[in-house]
Amino acid sequence: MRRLMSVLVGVLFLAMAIGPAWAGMDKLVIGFTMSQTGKFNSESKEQFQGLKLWAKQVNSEGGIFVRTVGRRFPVVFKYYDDESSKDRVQQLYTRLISQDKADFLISPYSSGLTASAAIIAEQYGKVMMATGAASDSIFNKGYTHVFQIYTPASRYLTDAMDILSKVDPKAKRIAIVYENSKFAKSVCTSAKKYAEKKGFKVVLFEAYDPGTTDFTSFINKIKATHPDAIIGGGHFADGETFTKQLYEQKVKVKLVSLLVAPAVPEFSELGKAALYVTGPSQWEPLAKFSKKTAKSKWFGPSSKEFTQAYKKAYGYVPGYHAAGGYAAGLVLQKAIEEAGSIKTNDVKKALEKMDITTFYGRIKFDTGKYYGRQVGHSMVYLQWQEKGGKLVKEVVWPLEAKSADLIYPFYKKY
Amino acid sequence: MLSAWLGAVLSGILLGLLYGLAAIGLNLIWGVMNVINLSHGAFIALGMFSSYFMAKYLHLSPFIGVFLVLAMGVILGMVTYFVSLHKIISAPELSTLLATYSVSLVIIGLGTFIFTTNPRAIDIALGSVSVGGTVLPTTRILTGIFSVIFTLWLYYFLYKTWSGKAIRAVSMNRDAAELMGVNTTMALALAFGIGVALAMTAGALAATIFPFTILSGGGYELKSFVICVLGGLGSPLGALLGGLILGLIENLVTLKIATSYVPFLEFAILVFILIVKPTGLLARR
Amino acid sequence: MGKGKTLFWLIPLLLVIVAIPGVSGSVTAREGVFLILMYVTLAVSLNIILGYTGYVSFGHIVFYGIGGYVAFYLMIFHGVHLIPAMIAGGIGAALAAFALGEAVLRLRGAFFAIATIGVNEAVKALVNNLNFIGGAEGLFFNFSIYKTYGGAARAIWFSYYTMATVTVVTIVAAYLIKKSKFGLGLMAIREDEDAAIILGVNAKRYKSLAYAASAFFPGMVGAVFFFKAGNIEPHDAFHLMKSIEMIFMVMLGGYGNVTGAVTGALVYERLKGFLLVNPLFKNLHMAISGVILLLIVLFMPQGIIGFIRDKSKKLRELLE
Amino acid sequence: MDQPTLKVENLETGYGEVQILWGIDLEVPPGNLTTILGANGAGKTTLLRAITGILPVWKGKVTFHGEDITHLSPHHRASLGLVMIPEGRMIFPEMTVLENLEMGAFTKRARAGLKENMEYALSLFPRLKERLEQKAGTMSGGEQQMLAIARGLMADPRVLIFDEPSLGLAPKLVIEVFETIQKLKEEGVTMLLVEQNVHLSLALTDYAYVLAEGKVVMEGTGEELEESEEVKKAYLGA
Amino acid sequence: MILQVEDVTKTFGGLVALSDVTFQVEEGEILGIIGPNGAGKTTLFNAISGVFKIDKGKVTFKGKEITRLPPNQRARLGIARTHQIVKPLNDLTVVENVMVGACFGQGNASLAEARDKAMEVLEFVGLQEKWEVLAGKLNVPEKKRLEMARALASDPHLILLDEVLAGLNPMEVSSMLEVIKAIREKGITILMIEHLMHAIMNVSDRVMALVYGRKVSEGPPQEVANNPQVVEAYLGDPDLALKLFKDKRRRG
Repeated sequence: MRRLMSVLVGVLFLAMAIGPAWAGMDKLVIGFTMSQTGKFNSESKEQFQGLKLWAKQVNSEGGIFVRTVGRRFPVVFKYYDDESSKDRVQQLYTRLISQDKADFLISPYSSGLTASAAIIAEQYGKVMMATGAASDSIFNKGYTHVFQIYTPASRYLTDAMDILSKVDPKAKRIAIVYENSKFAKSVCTSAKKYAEKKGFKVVLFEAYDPGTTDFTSFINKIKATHPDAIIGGGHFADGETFTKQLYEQKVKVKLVSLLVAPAVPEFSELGKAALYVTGPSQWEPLAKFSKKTAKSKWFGPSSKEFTQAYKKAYGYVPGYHAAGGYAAGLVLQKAIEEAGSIKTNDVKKALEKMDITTFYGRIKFDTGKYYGRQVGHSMVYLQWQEKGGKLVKEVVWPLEAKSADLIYPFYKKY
Repeated sequence: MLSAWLGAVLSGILLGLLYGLAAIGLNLIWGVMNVINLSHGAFIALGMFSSYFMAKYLHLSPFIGVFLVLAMGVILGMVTYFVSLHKIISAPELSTLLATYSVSLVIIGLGTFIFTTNPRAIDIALGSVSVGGTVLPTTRILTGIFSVIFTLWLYYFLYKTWSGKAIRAVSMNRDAAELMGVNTTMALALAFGIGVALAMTAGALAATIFPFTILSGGGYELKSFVICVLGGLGSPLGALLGGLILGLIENLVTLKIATSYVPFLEFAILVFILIVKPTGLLARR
Repeated sequence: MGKGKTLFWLIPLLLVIVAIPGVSGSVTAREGVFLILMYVTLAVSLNIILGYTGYVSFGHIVFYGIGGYVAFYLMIFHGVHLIPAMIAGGIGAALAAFALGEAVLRLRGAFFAIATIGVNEAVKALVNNLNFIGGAEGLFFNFSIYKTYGGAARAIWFSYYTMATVTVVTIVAAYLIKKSKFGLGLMAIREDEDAAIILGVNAKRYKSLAYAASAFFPGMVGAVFFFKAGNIEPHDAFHLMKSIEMIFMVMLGGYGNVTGAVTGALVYERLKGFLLVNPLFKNLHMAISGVILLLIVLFMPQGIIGFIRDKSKKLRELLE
Repeated sequence: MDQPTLKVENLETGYGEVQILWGIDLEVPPGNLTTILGANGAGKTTLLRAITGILPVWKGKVTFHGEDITHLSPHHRASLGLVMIPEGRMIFPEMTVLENLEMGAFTKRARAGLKENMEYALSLFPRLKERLEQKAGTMSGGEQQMLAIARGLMADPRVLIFDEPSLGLAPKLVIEVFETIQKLKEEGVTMLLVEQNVHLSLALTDYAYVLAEGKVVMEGTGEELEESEEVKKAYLGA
Repeated sequence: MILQVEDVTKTFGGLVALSDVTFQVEEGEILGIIGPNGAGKTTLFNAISGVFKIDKGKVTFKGKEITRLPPNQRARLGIARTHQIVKPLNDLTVVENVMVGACFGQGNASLAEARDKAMEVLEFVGLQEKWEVLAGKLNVPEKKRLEMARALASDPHLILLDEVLAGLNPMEVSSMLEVIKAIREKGITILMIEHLMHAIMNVSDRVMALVYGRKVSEGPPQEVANNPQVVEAYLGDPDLALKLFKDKRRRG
C-alpha cells in the first residue's frame, strides 16, 4: 500500500513538472493567455497577431531600451490557451508570474476573463495591459495594476448620438436593440442614459438572445416604433445577420450604428446589405490621426506604417483587435522607456503620467476612482460606402480623423 | 399590426421548416438506434462549411451543392458509425452519448484549428418576394422548399425502398430484421449516415441565410432536442411539425415579450414536455 | 460490502497533496492543486447520481452555477462571509435538485440526460434575463472584498484551503453514502430499478435525495470558485461543456467508486493541463481529448480504477 | 438417403460465462417435420438461436445443405433459405401487414418470387388479405401469429423453423396453427418445430428430440415418443 | 387469511391478461398456481406485488387494503417475490444482493444486521460459498437461489415464487423443494407458480389453475390436475390431436 502511495505521489510530482520552466535573465518576459479555442478564438487570434508584430519590430531593433541598465532587452512571450473560459485563467496567470517569471502581463481577450486575471495581477503586483476588454466595471473595483487600452464600454456608442444631432437635429427617435451579453448590455445601457440626457426619445430598448438567428419578427417590432435611428448590436454573427435582415425587410431608418460587426472586414461579404451601415471602432486603418492633429505627444509608427507592416506579415488588412494588441505592446514599451526601469512601480508611475498619441489614437489613463480606465482614447466611426463598385470602410467620425463624409440617410440605398 | 402577425407567421413557417430539417437527422438516429447523437451540431456546422467552400472555390450554388453535401454526409456518417458506435451500439446510453460527444470534440477541435472561429457567410442574393407588407427573401423561401423536399425524399426512402424498409424494420425489432435477411449492421450504419447527411444538409441550407462559425451547430443541436421532443421520437414528419411549432413560437412570441426570453421559453417547454409526456407531444404512443 | 480501507490511504494522500503548495510556497502548485481539488469534488459528487444511482445527469453543472450565484449574491449584496455563503450555495443547489428531482427523475436513460441539458440551458437563459443578479453582465466583486480575508493574496490561500476542506468532506461523504444502507439502496436502483422497488427500496425518494446530495457539493464548489474568480457570468456558471467534462472524469477513473472519480479527475486535469501547455498539442488539444474519450468509451468502459480493481480482491477493498 | 437439410453436430454454446448447451447432435431431413421438445430452460430457444446464428457457437458445427454455416451471420443464413418464425412473433408493429410480408421477402432469393409467394401466403391466410393496409401491431395475437408464419413463407424457405408457435394463443387458434403446419407438411416443406404442446406436435411430427439440461436425452419418431411415459413425466408429472 | 384477491382484472391494450380473478390464501399454506404459458400467472404476481395498477378489483393483505400501494410499501408490509426471468443486481456481490432484501423489506434491518441475516439466508439456500462473487457471474440455477435468498432475507409474511424450479435438473429440483418446505416450516405463506406438475403436486396444499386470465379450477392438487379443462389447456385437445394423428397414419 505504501508503495502504491509513493508511486502515486511520484506520478503527481512528475506530472506537475511537465512543461518548460525556464526564463531568461536578459530578456523581458511578457505573459498572457489567448483563446486558441472556444468562442473568442478569432478575436483573440487577431489581438495576438498584433502583439506579435510589435514584438518582432521591437526585437529587430534589439529590444526595449532600459535606461537604468543601459542596454536593450529583447521581448519574449509566454502564453497559453485559456479556451475562452474562466476555469484556467487564474491558474495560467499564476503560472505565468511565478513559474515563467513574466515581467509584465497582457490581459486575455474579453472583459470576463480579464476580470479574473486582474485579481492575480493585482495580488502579485504585476502591471497588466488590458486590451480587448472594454468593460468599465473592472476599473471601479480597486485595482491598481490594470491599464485599459480600449475605449470603455460606456463611451462606445455615445458618439452615435453626437453624429445624429450634428447631421440631422430633427431626428429624435432612437431604437436601441442589443445582444443580451455582458458587453453589449453595458454599452447600450450607457448609450441609453446618454441619449436621454441629450434629449432623444428612446422608442425601444430591448435585448435579444446571443443565439438568435432570425430577427424577422423582431425587426417587425422595431418597424412598428418608427425610429429614426437604430443603434445597438452585440458581436459579429448577430450583427451581420441583423444587418442582412434589415436590408431584406427594407427598413426605412436614417442611421444604423452597430457594435463590432461593421468593423470586421468580413462584413463586406453581406454585399449591398452592408452599405451605409455605421459602427464604432477602436481603430481603423483609414483613421487620419497624425502628428499634426495629435492632442498629445506622438509615439510609434503611423497608421499607414502599421497597416502595411501587418498586411505584409499576415496577408490582410488589420482590424481593431490587431491594433489593440499592437497598441498594448507599444504603450508598455513607451512606459518602460519613460521609466527607464523594469520595476513595476516605476512603470506604473510612467503609465499614470502617460499622455501620448499613437496610430491607434490618444492614450491616457484615469488615476482617480476608476484607476486604470482609458480616458484618452475615443472611438472612430466607420461607414461602409461604395467606391468604384466595391464596398469600402470609410472613417466618418471624429471629424479630425475622417476619410470621407457620412452618407445620410441610411435608406438612400434602397 | 396585422401585417406584423402575418410576417411573423410566414417567416416562422419558413424558419420552422429549416429547423425541422435540422432535427430530422437527430430524430431518425434516435428512433432507429436509440442513440442521441451529440455530434449532430458538429455535423451541421460541417455542412455549413462544405456549402461555403463549394460556393467559394467551385462556384457552386448552395442549392445545387446541397445534393453533394447530402452524398458526402452519408459516407461520412457511415464511417463515423463504424469508428465510434458499432462496438457499443447495445451498451447503455452513457456510452453512446459519450462516444458521439467525442466525435463532436474531434470535429470542433479540428474545425477550430483549421477554420478558426471567424464568422463566415455565403454571399448569395436572389432577390425577394413581398407578401402583404412582409418581405420574404428568395433564399429563405428556397430553404423552406428544400427542407420539404428532403423530408419527402426521406419519406420516400423509408417507405418505398428496400433499404428504407430495412431501416424501419431494424428500428422496430433488430433480431427479427436480421432473421429476415437484413444486414442490420449495414442498416444501422446507413441510418446513421442518412441522419448525419440530413444534419449536414440542414447546415448547408442554413448557411445561405445566416452567418456561421464552426461552433454554430450547437444552437441547432439544442433546438433539435426541443423539436424531437415536441414532435415525438422517430417520426420524420413529427420533426418537421416540431420545427414548425418552434419556428412559429420564436416569431410570434417575440411580438409580445422580450426576445431575450425566447431561449428560456424553449428549454422550459422541453423540460415540461419531457416531464408530462416523454414520448413527445405529437407521438401516438 | 466490507468495511473498506479506501479512506485510510486516500485521505492522507489527498492531505499530502493539499499540503504541497503550502509547504513549498509555490503558488503555481497551489493553482494546479486548486483545479485538481475542484475537479475531484465535482467528479466525486456527480458520481453519487451517475455512478451510484445510474442516472446520467448531463447538465449537472447547473448546480455549480446555482451555488455560485447564491453565494456570490450573498457575498456581494449582504456582505456575508465566504463560509456561510458557500454553505447557503450548497443548500440552494441541493434544494433545487431535490425539487427538480421529484419531477425529472421519473425519466430514465437518455430522456433524463436530455431533460438535464434542458434544465441547464433554461436556467442559463433565465439568469441571463434576471437583472437583480446582473443578468447577462454578471456580477463583479470589488477588489476590496478580499480585505476581509486579509488581502487578495490571503483570500486566495483561504479559498484554496476552503476548497480542500470541501473536497475532503465530499470524498468522506460520498464514501459514507456508498457504505450506508442508503448507498446500498442507490446501487440496487442502478442495477435494476424495478427489482429494487420490489425489494422495498423507495426509489423515488432515494433518487431525489441522491440527486440533492450530488448537487450540494458542486454548489459549494461554485461558491468557492467564483469567489476566487471575482466575477460570475451565466456563460461561465452554466457551461454545458464543463458538465460533460465531469462525466468524462468519472468515466475515465471508473464509474461508481470514489477512488475512480478521484483518479479520473486527477488524470483528466493533468492530461488537459499537459495538452494545453505542450507546444506540440496546444492547438489540437480539443481534438485529442475527443480521441482519448472515444478510446476509453470503446476499449476501457470500466475506467482506470475499474480496470485495476478487477485484478484482485485485495484491490477491490482498497479502491472503492 | 438424402443428405439432411440441416445438421447440428456436437454443438456447445451459452451466454457470457454460462454454458447452456452441452454437445447437441440433430438432423433435419428434407421434407420432414422435426420437433424439439423440452421443459422450460432446457435450452430449446438457445439451440434455435445458435442454429440461426443470433448466438455465436462455442464448439461444434452447423451445416445447411452440406455447407458449413457455423460462423455465418444470421442475415447471411436467412439469405440461404434458413428461415425462422421467432418466438413471440416479432412482427414489425409499426409496419402494415403488406410491408411485413414484403420484409419477409427481403433476401435476393426471395424477392424474385415475391408475387407468387404473396399469393400463396395469402391463400393460406385469407384473413390477412382483408387487412393488408392495417398496422400489424394493432392485430390480435392469433392474427399476428398468422402474419408471422405468412412472413416466414414469403422468404421462400428451404427450411422453416417454428419457435413455440402456439405460445399465448387460445386453443382454437392453436389448432389453426397446427393445421397450417400440417398443410405445409403435406406440401413438402422442410420444418423444424419447437413446441410445448406435446400431443399436437407428436401427432404431426416425423421425428423428435427431447432436450433436458442442454443435452438430447431422448429421440425417436412421433409414435415412439407419444407412447413414452418419460415424456409425460417430463411435462405432467407422474 | 393472509391474502385476499377480489375480482382483479388487468388488460394490456385490448388483451385481457386477468379477468375477475378471486381467491384467498390462508396463513401458512402453500398455494400452487398452474396454467399454460400466457395464462396470466406472472401478471397475477405483478398485481399482488404492485408492479402496475390493476384496472379493477381489490387486493387485501393481512386485513389491510393494498390495492393502491406502491411495490416498495408492499414489500415493507411483508410481501416478497422472485422473478421468473431473474433480476440479479449484476454489479453487486451475492451478499450485497441479499442485504438489499434484508435492509428494505419487512425486516427493515440495519446494514450490520443485514449482513448477518444475509449470510444466514445464503447458507439456508446453499449459496454461502459464493457470497463474494458478483451476482452477474452466477449461473441460472444459482441466480434462482439468489432471488429466493433475497426474498427470504426480508423476513416476509408472504412470498411469491415465480417458477423457481424451471430449468433446474432433478437433483436441484429436489433440493429446492426442500428449501421451499423449510420456508413453510418457518411459518411463511407461499404462493408459487410452477410448470413442473409433479413438484407442485408434491408440495402444495392447494392448487389453483389459470387459463387465459381466468381461474378455471381451485382445490386439492389431484383434483385440479384431473380437471378436464386443465388437462386440455396443458396438452391441447386430445381428441383433435388424435384425429390429426389418425390422418397421418392413414396416409402413411
